[in-house]
Amino acid sequence: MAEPLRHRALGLTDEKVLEMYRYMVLTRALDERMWLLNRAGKIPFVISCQGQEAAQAGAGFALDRERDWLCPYYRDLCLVLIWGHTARTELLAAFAKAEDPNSGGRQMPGHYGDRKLRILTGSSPVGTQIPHAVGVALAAKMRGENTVCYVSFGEGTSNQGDFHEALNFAGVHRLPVIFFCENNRYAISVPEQKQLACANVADRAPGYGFEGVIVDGMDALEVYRAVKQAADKARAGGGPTLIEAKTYRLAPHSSDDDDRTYRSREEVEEARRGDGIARMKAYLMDAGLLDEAEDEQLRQRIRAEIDEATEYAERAPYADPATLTRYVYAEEGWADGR
Amino acid sequence: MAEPLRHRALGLTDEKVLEMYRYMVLTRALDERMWLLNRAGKIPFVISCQGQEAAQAGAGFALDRERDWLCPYYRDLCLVLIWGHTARTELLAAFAKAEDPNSGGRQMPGHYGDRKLRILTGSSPVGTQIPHAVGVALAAKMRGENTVCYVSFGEGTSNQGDFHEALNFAGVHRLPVIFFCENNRYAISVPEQKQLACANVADRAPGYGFEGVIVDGMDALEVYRAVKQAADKARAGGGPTLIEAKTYRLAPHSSDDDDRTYRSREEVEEARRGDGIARMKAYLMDAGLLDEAEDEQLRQRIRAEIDEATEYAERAPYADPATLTRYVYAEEGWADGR
Amino acid sequence: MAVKLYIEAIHDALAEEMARDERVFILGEDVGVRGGVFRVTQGLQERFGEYRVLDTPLTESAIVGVAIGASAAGLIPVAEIQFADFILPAVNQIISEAAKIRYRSNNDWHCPIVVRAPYGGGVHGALYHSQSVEALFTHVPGLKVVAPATPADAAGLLRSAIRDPDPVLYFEHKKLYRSVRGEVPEAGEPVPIGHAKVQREGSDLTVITYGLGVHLALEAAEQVAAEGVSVHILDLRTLRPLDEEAILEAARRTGKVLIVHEDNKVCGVGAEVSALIAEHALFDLDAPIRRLAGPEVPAMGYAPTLEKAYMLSVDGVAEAMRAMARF
Amino acid sequence: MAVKLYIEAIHDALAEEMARDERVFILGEDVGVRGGVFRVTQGLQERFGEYRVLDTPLTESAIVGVAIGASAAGLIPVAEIQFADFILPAVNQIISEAAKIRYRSNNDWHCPIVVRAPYGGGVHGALYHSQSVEALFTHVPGLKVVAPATPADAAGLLRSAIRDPDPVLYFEHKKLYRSVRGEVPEAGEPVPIGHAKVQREGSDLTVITYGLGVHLALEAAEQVAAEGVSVHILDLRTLRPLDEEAILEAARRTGKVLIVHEDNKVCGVGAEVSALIAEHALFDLDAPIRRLAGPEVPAMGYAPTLEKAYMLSVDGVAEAMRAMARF
Ligand SMILES: Cc1ncc(C[n+]2csc(CCOP(=O)(O)OP(=O)(O)O)c2C)c(N)n1
Ligand SMILES: Cc1ncc(C[n+]2csc(CCOP(=O)(O)OP(=O)(O)O)c2C)c(N)n1
Ligand SMILES: [Mg+2]
Ligand SMILES: [Mg+2]
Repeated sequence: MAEPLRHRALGLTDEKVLEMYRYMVLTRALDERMWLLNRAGKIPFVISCQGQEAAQAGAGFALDRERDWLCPYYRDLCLVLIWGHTARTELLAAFAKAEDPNSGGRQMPGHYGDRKLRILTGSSPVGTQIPHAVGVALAAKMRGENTVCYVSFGEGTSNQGDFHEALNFAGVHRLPVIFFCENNRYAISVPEQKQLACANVADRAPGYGFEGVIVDGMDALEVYRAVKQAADKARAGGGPTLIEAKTYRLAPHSSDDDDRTYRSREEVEEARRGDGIARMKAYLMDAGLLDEAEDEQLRQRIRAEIDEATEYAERAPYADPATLTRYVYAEEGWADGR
Repeated sequence: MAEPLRHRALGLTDEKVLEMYRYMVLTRALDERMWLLNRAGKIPFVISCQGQEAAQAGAGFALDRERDWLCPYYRDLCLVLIWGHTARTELLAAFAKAEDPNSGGRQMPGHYGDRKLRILTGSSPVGTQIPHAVGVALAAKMRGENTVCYVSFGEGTSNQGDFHEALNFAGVHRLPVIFFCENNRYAISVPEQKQLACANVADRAPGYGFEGVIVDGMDALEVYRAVKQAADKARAGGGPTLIEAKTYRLAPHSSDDDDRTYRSREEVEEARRGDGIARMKAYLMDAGLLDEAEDEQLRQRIRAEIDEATEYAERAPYADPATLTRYVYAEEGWADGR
Repeated sequence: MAVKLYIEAIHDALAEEMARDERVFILGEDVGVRGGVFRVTQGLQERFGEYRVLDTPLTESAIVGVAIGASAAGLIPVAEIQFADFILPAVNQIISEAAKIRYRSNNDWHCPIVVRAPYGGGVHGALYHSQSVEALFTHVPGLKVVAPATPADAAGLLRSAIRDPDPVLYFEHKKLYRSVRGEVPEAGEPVPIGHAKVQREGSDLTVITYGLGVHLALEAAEQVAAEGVSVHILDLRTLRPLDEEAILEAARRTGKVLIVHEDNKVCGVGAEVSALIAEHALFDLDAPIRRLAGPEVPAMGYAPTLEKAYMLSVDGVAEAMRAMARF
Repeated sequence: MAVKLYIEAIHDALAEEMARDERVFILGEDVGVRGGVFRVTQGLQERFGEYRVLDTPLTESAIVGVAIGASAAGLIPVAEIQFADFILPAVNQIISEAAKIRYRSNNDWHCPIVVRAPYGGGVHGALYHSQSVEALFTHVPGLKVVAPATPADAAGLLRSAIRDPDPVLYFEHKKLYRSVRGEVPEAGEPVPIGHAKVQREGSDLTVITYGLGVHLALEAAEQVAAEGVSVHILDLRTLRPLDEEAILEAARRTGKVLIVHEDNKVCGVGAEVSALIAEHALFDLDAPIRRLAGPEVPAMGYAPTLEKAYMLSVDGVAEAMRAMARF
C-alpha cells in the first residue's frame, strides 16, 4: 500500500488533501447547479469546468495563496474557489448581480478578477492574459519580490500569437511565471489534432528556452507535484515553466453549445471513467481518510452551501442602470493606494 | 580533394555553381553601390543584405524558379535577383522611380513584389508575410499543384505572433511551405540572446510538428542542400520545414542606423572573415572553376551593369503626383484574369 | 421570392456563391464540423468538403493572413471571425496588409477576401460578445465595409463582397439572425456595394442608420406616424465607401437629420455622416444634426439592466424623432 | 524657461518622471542600449539601469501586454512602439484589454500605462513609416489619446500621461522631433489632458487642428494675415477626450471652421470635431465646415512626388483659409 502515502510524500498533510477534495466536489456541484439554473431559464449562460477540477485543485494548492498571483481563464472555477472566492460570489456572477466581485455583473460568468486576492481581471479574447502574467512576473523580478505568477489557458489558445510572444519574453528574462495549459482536447468543436500541429503543448517549451512538463490532469496530486516544482524553481530564480495538464472537457463548451455535433457519446463516457474527482475519492478511501458516510456528509454540506448561495444570489439586486457610465476612467477622488 | 566536388554531389553543375557565385557578387556590389548613393545624398535609404548573400543564393537555387512562390523579406536582394529582378529594377526602387516593378516607387526599397514572377508583395510590419505564405501553400494543396512556397524573415521576427500562428497552421495541414529564417544575430540593436529565449530559432519547429534544420548560412552549398531537401519533401506531401541559416549582418541595420552604439568593430571584423562570398570564391578556385583573372572580369562586368542601371534609374521619372490616388481599389475595367 | 430569416439568407448566399465559383472557400473557427457557433455555415462542409469549409486553429491573425495568401494565389476566401469582438488580433493583417496590397504593389497584386463577423448586442453577450467594431475599419482606405439590415441585403451584399476584387468586411448583426425575416430574390442578384437605400419615405425628418438601427427606426417611425410625424429613413448598407449622394439627398429632403447607430458615438460612422452633411448641405438644414448612438462606455454589460441601458430602443428612437420634429 | 527641441522635451520629461517616481519604467524595441531608433531614450539606460529601460523582443503585442500586467502589479510602464504603423499588432491588447480593464472589473483594477508612438509623414518614411493611426483609438472609450504639437506640450502632456491612472496613447510627430524648438517650463508642470489650446487669436475664421497641422496653420495664418485675413487657431492637443467646450467656443468665435489634419479624412478625428459643431453650434455657422486632410489613400508613397502630393502644406492650408475667408 505505497499509493495512499503519495500526498504525504509530496508534503501535503491529510487535512490538506481532504480540503483539496472538498474544493473539487464543491466546484463540481456548483458547476452542475449552474447548468440546472441555465436549463431552468434563470441564468443565460454557463461555461463549465467539469473534468478540469483535479488539475486546478492540484495547481491551486501548490501555490502560495498569500502572495502569488493568478491570471486564470474562464474554466478556472475550482482555482478561484481555492483562492478565496465562494459559491456565493460565483453565483452572484452567474446571475449577473451588482455584488459579483469579479465585475459587478458587467462580464459574463467565468471572467474572474479580484484585486484584493491578486486575481487579475480577465476578458474573453483568449490568450490576452498570458502577456499580462509575464508583466506581473516582470514587476516581481524588478522589485525583488518572491512571488510567482500563474496563468492558465486552453490548448487551442496556445496557438494564439500572444502565447508565443509572452512565453518568449518570460524566457528571455527568466521570469517567475508558470504557464499552465489545461488541455481538455477540444477548442469548442475543434479537436486537438486539428488545432495543434505538435503532439503536446508542452513540446513548445524548448522554443522558449525553458522546461515543458506533461502531467496527468486528472490526478490532482501529480499536478500538485509539477506545479510545486515549477513554483519552487521560479522562486529560486530558475525562470518559467510550461505545464500541460492532460484533461478532458466533460460538458459541452458552454450552455450555447451542442457537443453531440462533433464528438461521440462513447468518447465522453470513456473520459468520464477517468474523472479526477472519482479518482481522488478512491485515493482518499484507500488511504483511510474518507468513507462513504463522510463523503455523503461532505456533499450535503456543500449542497446546503450552494442552496443558500443560490437563494442569496437570485435575490440580490442588479446593478443600477445609472451605473452604466461609471468607471470608464478613474473618477474624481479615486485613489488606488499604489 | 573531396571538398571541391561538393556541388556536383548536390546535383549542381559547374555552370550553376558559377551562376550562384555571380549572383552573390552582383548582390554585394549592388548593395555597396546603394550605400554609396545614399552617402552621396542621392537615395534616402538603404537596407542592406551584406553577409546574407550565401544563404539567399543557396535557397534561390534550390527552388524552382518556374513555379515556386516567394514571400521574401527586406534583406532578400540576392534572392529576388535570382528570381528575375535585376540591378536596374532594384535601383529603380532605390531611387523611388515609377518604373520600379515592386511598387512603382510607392514603397521603400527592399519591399519586394512581382506578380508575374510569383514574388508576393511585402510590407514593413515584420512577420505578416509568414501567414501569407501559408495561404499560398494552402491554395497549392487545395488545387493539387506541385508548387512550394518559400518565406523568409529574421530571427527577431520569429518572435512575432504571426510566426507562431502561421507555422502551426502549416503544420496542422502539412502544407508545402519552407520557413527560412535568416538569423543575422541582431534585430536592429537587440542581439539574439536578448531576443530569443531559445538557442536556435530551429528549436521551435518541434512545437509545430515538423522538422527544424540549422544550417551554416555562410555556406551557399549547405544552404542549397537543406532547402532542396525541404522542397523535395514539400513536393512529396511531407509538409513544411523550418530552416535556420546562421548568418551575420555585416552592415548596420539600415542607412539610418549606427551599429557602433551596440556592437564592437572587432565582432564585425571577426564575422567578416567568415563571409560567404569569400568562401564561395575560395571553393570555386579550389575546384578549378575560377581564377583571379576571371573573377576580376566577372566583377568588371557586374560593375558595368550596375553603372548602366544606376544611370538609367537616376534618370527615370518619378510617379506623376496625379497617380497618388490610383489603385486604392480596382479601377473600372480592371480584370485580374484569375 | 422566398421568405427567409436573415441568417438563412447569409447561409444560402454562401452556398450559392460556392457552387457558382469553385475558387470560393470558407475558413474559420468551428465553421466546418460544427457549422459555425451561430450555425451560419451549417451543412456546408458536408456539401463542399473539408477544405472548402476549413476548420482552422484558434488564431484570428492567421485566419486573415492565410486568406490573404490564398487570395494572392487565386482563391476567394471568406474568412469567418467568430465574434466581431475577436477581430482585433487580426487588425494588423486587415489594415497593414489586406487594405494596402493593391496600392503598395501599384496594382500588381490584389486581395479579394471577405471577412465576415457577427457583431452587435442585445443577446446577453456582455462586454466581449456584443461589440460593434465597424468604425475601426471605416477609416481605412483600401477596405470596403458593409452592414446589411435585411435578408435581401444580407444575401445581395454577401454576393457582391465575394465577387469584389478588393477586401470587404461584412458585418452581420447577431440580433437580426433569427429575429428578422424577409423576401430574398431567387435570382441571386448581388446588391451593389456603396449604395444606401431609402427604407421609408417621409417629409418631416430624416433618419440615417444601418444594421439593427434600421429596424428600430422603422418601428419608431410607425409610432410617430400615428402622431403625424413623417419620417424618412435611409439605410446606409455600406459603411465604406459611404453613399455620399444618397446621404446628402436624404438630408436635404427634410432638413432635419437624426443619425442612429448602436456603436459608440465618438468618432463613429455617424460622425462622418454628420461631417459630410455639414460640409455639403449645411444650408439645407433646419436643425442641428443629432446623433443617437451607443453611450461612451467600453461595451455593454451582462446584467440585463446594463444591457438595456446600453442598447438603443424603439422608444428611445421615437423620442428622438419627436424632439427633432418639434425643433 | 529652457529652449528645447520637441524630441529633447520628450527625452527630458521621461528622465524627470523616472527620477521622480521609481515605479516608472520604459520598455520597447531598441530603447535601451541604442537609446531608441530616434534617440528619444538616449542615455536613459545608462542612468536608470537595464530593467528600467528595457530592450524587449520584437513583439508589439507583448510589449503592451506585459506593460498591462506590470501596471496591474503597481508599476507605471511607458511602452514605446517604434513607429506608430507598428502599433497594429498590439491593437487587441490596447482595445480589448487596456481600455476595458477598469470598466470590466467595476473599478477594481486599473491600467496606468502610457504607449508612446512616433507617427506622421514627410520624412521619406513611405507607406509604413509615415502613418497617422490616432483615429483607430479616438473611437475607443477607456483610452485617452494625446498628440502634442510643441515642446512645452510634449513635455507637459507626457507628464500627465505618466501620472494618469488610465491608459494614455501618446503620439509624437516624427517631423516635429528636430524641426520644432520652443520654450519648456523648468518647473515640470504637467499639461492637463483634455484641454485644447488657442495658438493664435483671430476673427475671420477658425482652424482646428493638432500635431504638425498646428505649425502649418500658424505659418499659413501669417501668410494670409498679410492679405487681411485674421485666423483663429485651436490646437486640440488631446484627441480623446475632445475639449468640446473649447471646440464650440472656437467655432462660434468666427462662424467659419476649417479642420486640418494629416490623417485620412473619412472617419478621422476631424469628422468628430465637425459633428460636434453641427450638433451644438450649427446656427452659429456662416459657412460649411470644411475638412482639409490626408487624401483617401492607404498611406503616403516613398517617391518625393507622391509624398509631397500626400502631405499637407503651408500653401495648401493658406489656400483653404482664403477660400473660407471669401465664403
Ligand atoms: C480571440 C478569440 N477568438 C475566439 C474566441 C471564441 N472562443 C471562446 S472559447 C474558444 C475555444 C477555446 O479553446 P481552448 O483554448 O482549448 O480552451 P477550452 O475552452 O477548451 O478550455 C473559442 C474559439 C475567443 N473567445 N477569443
Ligand atoms: C511589427 C514591426 N515592429 C517593428 C519594426 C521595426 N523594425 C524593422 S526591422 C526590425 C528588426 C528586425 O529584426 P530581424 O527579424 O532579426 O531581421 P533583420 O533586420 O535582422 O534581418 C525592426 C524592429 C517593424 N518593421 N515591424
Ligand atoms: Mg480546449
Ligand atoms: Mg536579425
